[in-house]
Amino acid sequence: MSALLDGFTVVAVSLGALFFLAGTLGLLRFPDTLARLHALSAADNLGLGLVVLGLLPQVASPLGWIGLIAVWLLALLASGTVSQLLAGAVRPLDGAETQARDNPAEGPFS
Amino acid sequence: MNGATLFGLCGAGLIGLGLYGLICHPGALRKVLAFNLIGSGVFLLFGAIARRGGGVLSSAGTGIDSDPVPQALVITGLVVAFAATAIAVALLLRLAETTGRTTLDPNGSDPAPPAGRKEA
Amino acid sequence: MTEFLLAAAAFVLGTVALGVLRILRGPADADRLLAAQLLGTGGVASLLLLGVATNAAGVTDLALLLVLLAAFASVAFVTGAAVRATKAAGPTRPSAPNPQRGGEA
Amino acid sequence: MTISLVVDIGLALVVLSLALWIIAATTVYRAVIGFIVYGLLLAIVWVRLGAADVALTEAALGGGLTGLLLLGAAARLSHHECVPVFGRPAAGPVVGFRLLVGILCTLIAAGLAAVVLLLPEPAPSLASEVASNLPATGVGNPVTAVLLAYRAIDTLLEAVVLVPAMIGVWSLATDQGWSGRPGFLTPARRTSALTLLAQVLPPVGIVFGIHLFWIGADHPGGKFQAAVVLAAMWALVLLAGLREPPRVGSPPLRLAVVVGPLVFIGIGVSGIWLADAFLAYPAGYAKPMILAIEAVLTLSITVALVFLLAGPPAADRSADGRR
Repeated sequence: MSALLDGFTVVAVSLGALFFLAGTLGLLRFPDTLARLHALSAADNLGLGLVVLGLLPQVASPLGWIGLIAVWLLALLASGTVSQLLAGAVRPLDGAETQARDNPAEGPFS
Repeated sequence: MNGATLFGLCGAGLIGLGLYGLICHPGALRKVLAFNLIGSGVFLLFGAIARRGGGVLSSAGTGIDSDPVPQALVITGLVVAFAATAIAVALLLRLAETTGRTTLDPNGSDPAPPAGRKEA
Repeated sequence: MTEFLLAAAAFVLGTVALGVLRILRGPADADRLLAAQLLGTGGVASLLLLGVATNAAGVTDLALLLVLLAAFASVAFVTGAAVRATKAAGPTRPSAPNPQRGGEA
Repeated sequence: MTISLVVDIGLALVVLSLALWIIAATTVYRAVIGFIVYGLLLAIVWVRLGAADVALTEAALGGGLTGLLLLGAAARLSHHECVPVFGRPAAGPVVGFRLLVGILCTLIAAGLAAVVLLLPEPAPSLASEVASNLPATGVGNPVTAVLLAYRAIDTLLEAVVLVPAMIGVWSLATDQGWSGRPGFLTPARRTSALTLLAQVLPPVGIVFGIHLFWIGADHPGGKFQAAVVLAAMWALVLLAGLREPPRVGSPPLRLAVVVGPLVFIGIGVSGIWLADAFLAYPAGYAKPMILAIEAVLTLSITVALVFLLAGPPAADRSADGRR
């Protein structure tokens, strides 16, 4: 059983590491910012996800599992937001600069 | 060569680099950055010393990896460094707002004076 | 197992460290920020690997802290881009009609 | 063991090259982006040095709050920008002077490196004293014990230093600006992604901050790390434009800033009678008193950090657009 779990760890962590490699290659080789953004998202979501998945069998306590999974979920949230924000910040450079005014309307909380 | 020595050397290098930037950079915000580099270099020296001090003990089985006294000093130092950085940034922005300069050299020309300043 | 996890950590760290080249090369500041973001995620991954491999204390909390703050650089970047855009938009420095400005010594 | 040494060497090299980039980058904006990554890697270095408490603080401050502060400042200064340091002699000191400085800095670095290499061999350490007195404090994390029991006076000064720093930042306000709100954390244009992040992340962050505070007694963590997380969440809400920056005149917030140091000093002074010295805890009450101090300090540090990040009060730039 333990050998099986170890094998699972090896496979998942290796796959995750491959995604980091792919992400870095994409970041270095892709031609423009938006394409690089795509490469980054893949590394962020899949690379870290697979590493976390692979580490789960190596951690004994349920609290450790919760922590690891929370790391991945938060990384997903951050990665998604960052992609949106950066894509939005990159696009105005192509033309539509006009909406880059700060227009803080009242928030839904207030 | 172990990790503590290695990072101690790294800290020494950081102090040298930061000192160079602090002295040679005309831009005040760059000086703030360089100052932070020096700070982290000093902290790393503390870290290396703490690690060595803990290394003696971890064999004795106290469960402490690293001497906690330097660690506590570093944490305090990080807070103070942040407070100093915040003040420096606020001062600098006020300087730029009032005089249009971002350097500390009183007769040095700002490389790109904002338009319309000269006539004012 | 420990050896494998350490090797994986070294591999991931080495890979994303290559991304530093993108920080150096740019060309746009957004590209540099992308590289920073990748280094952040890769750093978290290798941190988790190192932590599980060496049983270091507090590593999961540190990883949580890092991913919690991961988006902040980009948020600050976008905010800064908006500030820069508004500053660049006006003819002079349009930031404020500040009467004290006139009193430049 | 060799492979972990490889990791360490790689880390040290990346940290040093990033430091070089921070000094050599052509614009301050690029240097700041380098600094954010640098802070993150330094946190991993601290883990490798066995100092998880420092790692948490460094990650929260170095990459987090300092990065936020500096990126904002760089954006505000970008229209008068700036100045390469290597190569172009037009800006800054002349080449010969730089060469001299470079040589001197190399000498200083080499001297420090020699000190590191020649450190005395049974390394001096207070770790055994800390460990043997740990049961008396009731807390399990030796770093917390040092911060709040053995060297509490340092921590008191650390908590107090944020208050004058905050006052120093406020005192940079213009006369017109004094009645306004702090202006550094201005929102970007509102995007749904940023709004979502600022609504989803703070609840998680607050829970995590409380977690860090609570486990700080026995594990890596503590009041300061918790306060940084809470302050970062507040700053995120401000940056997303969901809330206005707090007014510097607000009495509850001013009270919140000073209550931590006041309680700390109060407990410290009471130690003169209850125990036998300033900042001494009566036997058996060390842990509850440390927890009480940490709780109020967390509140005070959080508010003070947000005020430090938010900058001096300024006249409302877009008063018409804002209200």
